[in-house]
Amino acid sequence: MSVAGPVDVRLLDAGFDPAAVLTAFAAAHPASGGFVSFLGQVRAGDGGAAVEALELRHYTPLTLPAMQALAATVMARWPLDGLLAIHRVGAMAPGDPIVLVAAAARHRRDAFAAADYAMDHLKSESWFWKREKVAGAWRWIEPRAEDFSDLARWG
Amino acid sequence: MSVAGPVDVRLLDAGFDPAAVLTAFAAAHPASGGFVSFLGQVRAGDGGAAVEALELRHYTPLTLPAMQALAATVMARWPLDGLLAIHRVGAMAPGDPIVLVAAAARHRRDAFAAADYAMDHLKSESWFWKREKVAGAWRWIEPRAEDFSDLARWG
Amino acid sequence: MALTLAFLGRLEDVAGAATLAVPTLGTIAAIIDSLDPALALALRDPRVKLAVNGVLAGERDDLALQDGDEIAFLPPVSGG
Amino acid sequence: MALTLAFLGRLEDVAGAATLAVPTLGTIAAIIDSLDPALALALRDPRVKLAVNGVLAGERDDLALQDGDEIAFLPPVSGG
Repeated sequence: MSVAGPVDVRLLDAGFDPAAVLTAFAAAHPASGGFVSFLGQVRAGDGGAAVEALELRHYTPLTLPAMQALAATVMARWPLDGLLAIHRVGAMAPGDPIVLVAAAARHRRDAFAAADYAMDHLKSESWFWKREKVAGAWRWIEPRAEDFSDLARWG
Repeated sequence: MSVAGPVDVRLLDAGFDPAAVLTAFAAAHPASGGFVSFLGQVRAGDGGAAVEALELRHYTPLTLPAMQALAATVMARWPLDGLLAIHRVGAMAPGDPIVLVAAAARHRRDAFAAADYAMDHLKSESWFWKREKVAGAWRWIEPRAEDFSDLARWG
Repeated sequence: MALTLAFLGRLEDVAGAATLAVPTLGTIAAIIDSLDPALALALRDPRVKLAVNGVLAGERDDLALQDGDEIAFLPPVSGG
Repeated sequence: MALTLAFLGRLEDVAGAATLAVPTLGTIAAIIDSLDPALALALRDPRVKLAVNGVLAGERDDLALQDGDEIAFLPPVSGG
């Protein structure tokens, strides 16, 4: 899977291979010494709380444009060589990748901060709605207070 | 490349495939929702400062045991499902992976903090000595002031 | 002609459909009043945001609407 | 019998070798004094740490040394 330019933002309705994407991302930025990535995958869950399936919905006119705007903000805030943000929509099973964010930078701290910031904002400000199937029943996931406190860290 | 238990620390004298390692790491921790990784690779460098080769030396009685002790500290400090730390030694070329750290956790913030902490300590406190070949001449790399200020963040 | 209402997230369950075609009443308030009371209540949750033709709308009750517009009701997000 | 001195990082360049066998003098200070002055100076850099038989040594001049011991001189690290 090739990487498109310094900023690569994608909304995918089918599965993807995070390892292949990261390999391509690292290869696309040979001048970068450090790559920080976050991968979110569907949690297997425990016993009675086992997640059988997860679905993410989006709103076409808003979701991808907002991700692109977030990526532009991140690129402007830290000196990065590249930024990658891939988000799944649709139905997923435990173990499936949901989101992959990666930042390439000369300096490690910039890559960590950029990936961290991007994830905080993807989690709490992006146009996704998530529902999980547990014990045969679907339930919509509400935003967590933690997501807002994570966001508040960035001022 | 399989992953050995919750804590997997390796010192390698030959190249490795970060993507394959991360795939195995994610698969080994199905209950984790979030994975943060840092990959450091040999920078290509620019023009006259182009790095032709890099060598990392270690001291066998200290280097791997100290990495294992660091991993134990990180596991004790954050609620993680798994921690991976792989460090190359020997001769490397531009583009080669040098270090890979990955943390698996239920909660994203724990994975970010753990990987960040592990890298700060690997950079500034681990028993590695690095030299680079630039314009045909080898030079030893001195620690950077930045490495110590990064470390001071953790109190 | 008519307006299209789009219900995101859990609002789709309340509405019983992802989209709904309604007559072109002049304001959002009038449209919401014309709906099933349970749905109207859910749409009036102050956390629900609106987009008209894909653009977030700041004020909700006094937008001027035209035939063919799509009004999306966006409950709090829960992504990633 | 003798002691082995191990020189890490740039100290290897100064010493001209990764390891050096030296007679078992009683203390680190005596051993360093017996070496080439340029090497002795580099080893006395306060940032250089010592390990004896793979264990970091806090005090540098008054260690009791025995035949077969390995003394490693560790300059500031620069890893990752």
